[in-house]
Amino acid sequence: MAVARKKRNDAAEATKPAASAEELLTYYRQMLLVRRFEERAGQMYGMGLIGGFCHLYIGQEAVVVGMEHAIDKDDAMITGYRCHAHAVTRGVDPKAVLSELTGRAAGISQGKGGSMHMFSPENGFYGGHGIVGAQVSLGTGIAFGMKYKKTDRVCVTYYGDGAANQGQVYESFNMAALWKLPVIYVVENNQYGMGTSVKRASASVELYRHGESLGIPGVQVDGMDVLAVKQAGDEAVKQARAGEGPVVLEMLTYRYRGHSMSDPGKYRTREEVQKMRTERDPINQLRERILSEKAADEAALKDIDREIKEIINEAAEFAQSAPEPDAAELYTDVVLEA
Amino acid sequence: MAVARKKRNDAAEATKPAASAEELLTYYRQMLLVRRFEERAGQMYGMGLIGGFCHLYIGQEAVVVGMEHAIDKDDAMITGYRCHAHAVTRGVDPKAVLSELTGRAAGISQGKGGSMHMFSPENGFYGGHGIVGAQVSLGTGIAFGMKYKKTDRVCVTYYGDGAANQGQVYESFNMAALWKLPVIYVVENNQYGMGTSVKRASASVELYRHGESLGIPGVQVDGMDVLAVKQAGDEAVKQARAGEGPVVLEMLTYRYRGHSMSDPGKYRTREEVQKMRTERDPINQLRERILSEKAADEAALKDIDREIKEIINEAAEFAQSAPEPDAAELYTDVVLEA
Amino acid sequence: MPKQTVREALRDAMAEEMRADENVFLMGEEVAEYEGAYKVTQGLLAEFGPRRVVDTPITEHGFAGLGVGAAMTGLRPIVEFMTWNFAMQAIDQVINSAAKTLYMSGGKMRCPIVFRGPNGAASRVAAQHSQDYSAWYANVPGLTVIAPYGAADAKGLLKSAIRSPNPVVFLEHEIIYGRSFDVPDDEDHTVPIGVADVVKEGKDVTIVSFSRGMEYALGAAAQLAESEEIDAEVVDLRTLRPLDTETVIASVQKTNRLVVVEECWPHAGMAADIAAIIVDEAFDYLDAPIKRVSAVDVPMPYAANLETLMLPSVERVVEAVKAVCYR
Amino acid sequence: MPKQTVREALRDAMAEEMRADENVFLMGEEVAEYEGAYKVTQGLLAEFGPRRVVDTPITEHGFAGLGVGAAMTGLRPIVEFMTWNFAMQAIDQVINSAAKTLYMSGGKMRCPIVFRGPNGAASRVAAQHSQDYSAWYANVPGLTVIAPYGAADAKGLLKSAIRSPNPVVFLEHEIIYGRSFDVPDDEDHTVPIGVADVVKEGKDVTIVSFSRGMEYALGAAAQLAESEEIDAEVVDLRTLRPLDTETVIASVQKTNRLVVVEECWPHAGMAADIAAIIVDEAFDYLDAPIKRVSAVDVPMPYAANLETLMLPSVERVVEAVKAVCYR
Ligand SMILES: Cc1ncc(C[n+]2csc(CCOP(=O)(O)OP(=O)(O)O)c2C)c(N)n1
Ligand SMILES: Cc1ncc(C[n+]2csc(CCOP(=O)(O)OP(=O)(O)O)c2C)c(N)n1
Ligand SMILES: [Mg+2]
Ligand SMILES: [Mg+2]
Repeated sequence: MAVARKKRNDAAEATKPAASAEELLTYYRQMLLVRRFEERAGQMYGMGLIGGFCHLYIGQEAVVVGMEHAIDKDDAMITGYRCHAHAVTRGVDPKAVLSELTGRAAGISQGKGGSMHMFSPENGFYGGHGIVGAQVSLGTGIAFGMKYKKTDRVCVTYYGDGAANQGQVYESFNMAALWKLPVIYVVENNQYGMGTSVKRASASVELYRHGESLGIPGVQVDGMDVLAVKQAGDEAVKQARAGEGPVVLEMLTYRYRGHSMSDPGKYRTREEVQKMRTERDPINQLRERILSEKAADEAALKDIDREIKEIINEAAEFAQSAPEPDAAELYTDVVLEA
Repeated sequence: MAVARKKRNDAAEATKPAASAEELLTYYRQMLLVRRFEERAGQMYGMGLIGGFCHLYIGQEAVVVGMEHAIDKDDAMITGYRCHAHAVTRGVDPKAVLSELTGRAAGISQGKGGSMHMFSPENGFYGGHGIVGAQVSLGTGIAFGMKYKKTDRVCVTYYGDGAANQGQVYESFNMAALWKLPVIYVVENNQYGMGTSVKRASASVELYRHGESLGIPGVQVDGMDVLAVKQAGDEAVKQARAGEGPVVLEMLTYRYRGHSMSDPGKYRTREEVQKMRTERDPINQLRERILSEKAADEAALKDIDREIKEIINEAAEFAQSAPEPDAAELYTDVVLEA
Repeated sequence: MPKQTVREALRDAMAEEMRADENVFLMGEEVAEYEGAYKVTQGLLAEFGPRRVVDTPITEHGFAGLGVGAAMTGLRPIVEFMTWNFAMQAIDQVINSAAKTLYMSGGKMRCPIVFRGPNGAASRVAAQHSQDYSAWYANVPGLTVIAPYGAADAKGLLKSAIRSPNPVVFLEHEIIYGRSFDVPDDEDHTVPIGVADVVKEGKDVTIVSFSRGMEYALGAAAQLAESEEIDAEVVDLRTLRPLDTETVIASVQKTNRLVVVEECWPHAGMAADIAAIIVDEAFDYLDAPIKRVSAVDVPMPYAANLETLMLPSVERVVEAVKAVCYR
Repeated sequence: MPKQTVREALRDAMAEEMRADENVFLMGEEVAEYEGAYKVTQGLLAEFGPRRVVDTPITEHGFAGLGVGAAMTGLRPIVEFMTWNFAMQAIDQVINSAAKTLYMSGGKMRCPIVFRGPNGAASRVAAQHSQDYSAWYANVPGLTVIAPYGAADAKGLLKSAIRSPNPVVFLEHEIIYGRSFDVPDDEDHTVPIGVADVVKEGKDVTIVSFSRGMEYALGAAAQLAESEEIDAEVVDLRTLRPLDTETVIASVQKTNRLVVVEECWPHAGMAADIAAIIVDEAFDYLDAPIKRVSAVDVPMPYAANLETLMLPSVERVVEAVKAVCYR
């Protein structure tokens, strides 16, 4: 694999990646599930049912769904605090995620972790981490573990454009390259780290090239196109699984909502957001493709919408009515008995 | 300046940098001063007069001397723990450095810092730091200060091949490039970080390219040739002074002695060391050039040798007989009175 | 006296010192265009421009070191950590470079820098975003550590910190940013570093605290006064290093009883330090055990009910006071 | 019983556990080919090969995080910090990722990892290389913190640490690596975590310490016994978190006097914690102030004479004991 290929999606555009009707509908369903989940989480935050920080993934759905289909169930995934989508897509019950957000005992972390901290080792999901950049070293270590155990598993390690400048990212790159660890670094470049645009934070905005000095191949991908993501993911996974070491995939994407719930959003214009929503929305794009390829008709898509609405309604109802953790839970899970 | 030029000294070899007889003798005197200083420090360590860690610079003299002549007295310099040479070359009295090593009140840090911690703000020398990599951020901050104050001063920031992988180095690179800070990063690649060869520690051993992803130009320099160092330094300083931002200079050099005094040195062969000493020694090389260019004759060089021997003898005598700090000094310099 | 929020008081302290001294500048994540993640730096970019109000990348380790280097050149940086939780990435530069260099250089290399930002628990932000670092920094010689409660102290102490020739760790609290207090209307209002404040005099027991702990301390004192049960003296440490042990000792010598309140974890916390000092230096005056009211010794949970249980409360302070008064 | 140095005991503990469990591996700077900067890992590369004994670049932050990630997959990493001073670069991963994750995940995500290396002052290595971090780590719930003195405890506790399902901070001491002690000749010799050891019984005063502090504590007790002045009981904490407060309380209930010895700085140190616990939980048994013998509250100086003055000493412990015994 060549070092740092620019805009591989430009080239890819000519030959649209193929996908079966079934695949397209699966992606559609999962992206819609994430979207509706996040919309509901936003509403519930507004109602005071969710507290603290709450970082929504709306706009970025193609990234996590595309990557999920590039890996297997027993591969690993790890990300930062913007993690609801990752948990749900990996297979965690939306009820367990939403009731984590409401801080209930039935939450995936028993209500102790909240929005930023959810884990599902049985689904190969390693969190859910609040410190910018920390998950990059952790993910590198997960890949180390997979190699140590002589499996051919890989670890997909997500981080943001803001996190891309963190020293530990480079330290991890170096070890991953030195030891040929099966880690796929996915930098979700949504153009902003909080209120700071990528060009104000990074001397080089070509984030797929940040591993170049260390010989790590990088690819820039249209992160609003689930099929482009899937295709780039497939290639990267192939390389990592073959023992050829890490890859950096830069996903060009966008977050529609504020950084978290209290963001006044003065660092970008309404027009900029509107333009992305109308012209580049990953779900709309896929919807159009499904219809134009006749993978399904409007009625079938409506059915999916309805199905998902029900899942979310049910989850929301559950998350609001589930009981808080027992007071005694304050003292549990601090350490394990030997 | 182009990004990452490889082995600029290969090209330079054709046109040997010019230098006056006076310049050549100045470099010779300073390199010899460093060499003899370090040899004596090593002896005194063996005699138990110096304690703790003691990292000698023998073999690397051309780097600090060449760079010193690329900058002005009111430019800044900062380095790690291998700092005796830097202090002496910046103009600190060898007595003050050597009596710091013996832990005496007359030491440059009043005996409180020791081998790794010496500072001379009046000579533009900012230390002397013990934590691998830390001085890289500090040096970037010194450059920030110089720019903030609207001067055209630069800061030469040294670090080792081992330090080159540290995250804070990249974090500093990024800010220096983003804000065009007048900092010259000099990575002294002496091939080993303690017992680890550079290729076992760095996924890319081309350390001058480590800033490439961030758009920082890098040059690889023969660090055993003081004139090559001076020439590369001149160019880098020119760029930094002109407000064009940071440069990375990789100095290919070698340390003859162990990492510090207790190093068994099993990670390299005697032959490897011997080969460098006989074929590449920076002082011998310069000596030969001086003689072949007739910049001075053997007798004149002997005079210099004798002069330096005296300086060192005097310093050693002083450093052994000077009194220890007063017990009350334990409590001073913790904080300054407001 | 005019009222001001702690947030405004901190902002004014920085603005006034920046007006007075060109060498003072501010850097940190989102301090400029965003005007602070918690809006503490509102208006500063507009007044002072991007040279003196600098947005950084999310690289705490690097920019803390950069700040220390800048301070070594004689500038007076104010480095904002979005919260102190993120300063763990930078703590090596705070301790090894900022706190120790004056000593290691035999007094030659100064480092006048202020590291500031919110410390401890905000609301519902869970374990990684809620740690209280007061004890760690107070442990380290070479640092000055300040943790004010009200707005007047926040302003006066931040001004003193910026003028200090030493590295200062300035611990704010997200929950009290928005609270209003009287603040002297005086450009030269400063509060001396290292001096505790007897906020309420009393004779039966001494309650010592700092930062948001004062909310529980004062709440408990008021409740106990109201019920006319116990007349508590309340001491706000304000500075954690150097500690004003004299004021605490004098108070305990008067009341013979001590409760220390903190939002820190109990083991090797600030309250432990105060208790240890008093049991050594005022042992003969003590009529009862010293009680500590600390955060519970667990990571901060997210769930609302557990979070409340994790932190100190007025009730827990009242209970501790009653215990040491044998009521 | 055969004699062994602490260095050998630690090495054997690792080797035995690596033999017993394929999931145990060691990583750190110079642990493999160089066999450890302080030669603690001698022979391990030869026996276990480069897959299980891994030399890292000088990137503490990165490889600590990598270790934690590996632990999350079920491996049992031993991460050596060349010294704990350099772990400040990595402390965010130790605290935020290793210590808090079990709690944040409601018990789902385990992190069985041992961070180990020399802590505190070696000889003449000055301020940046001499810090004692015992109090900082002991402050943090979720961690287990161990600081042994002799070789048998070093071995037995390191084996227990490696087998522990929790993240462990294991604080060694460079100065005692080369000292010899009796060590049981038994592959299954372990020492339980969280249990203090009454090393010497006595009736007049309790001296509590840990790690190299035990040298001063035992030296003072011997000196006082010899002069037949005072019969001191000496307690080695061994584990700093969880603290065996019961043993300390029981001892103080017997002797009614307490001196705590540490090489940590005094403010918010370990000794402060012990003092605070005792003045709360055993107040009625205390016949005298509790004295702390800590390092002096300054950064570590390089000069030989100042270094000696900075650290605790047998003399300072004797003096403190006499003070609390009113002699
Ligand atoms: C070390 C650290 N510094 C600062 C923060 C506060 N913070 C949380 S998210 C964030 C922005 C991160 O941006 P990016 O990496 O682009 O991810 P995105 O939010 O866009 O998904 C910041 C500064 C943090 N959590 N950790
Ligand atoms: C953060 C940190 N980690 C580890 C060390 C221990 N240490 C001191 S020097 C050194 C090797 C550095 O090698 P290099 O950067 O190549 O510099 P050189 O010694 O060759 O000049 C190490 C590992 C340290 N001082 N700081
Ligand atoms: Mg972003
Ligand atoms: Mg080197």
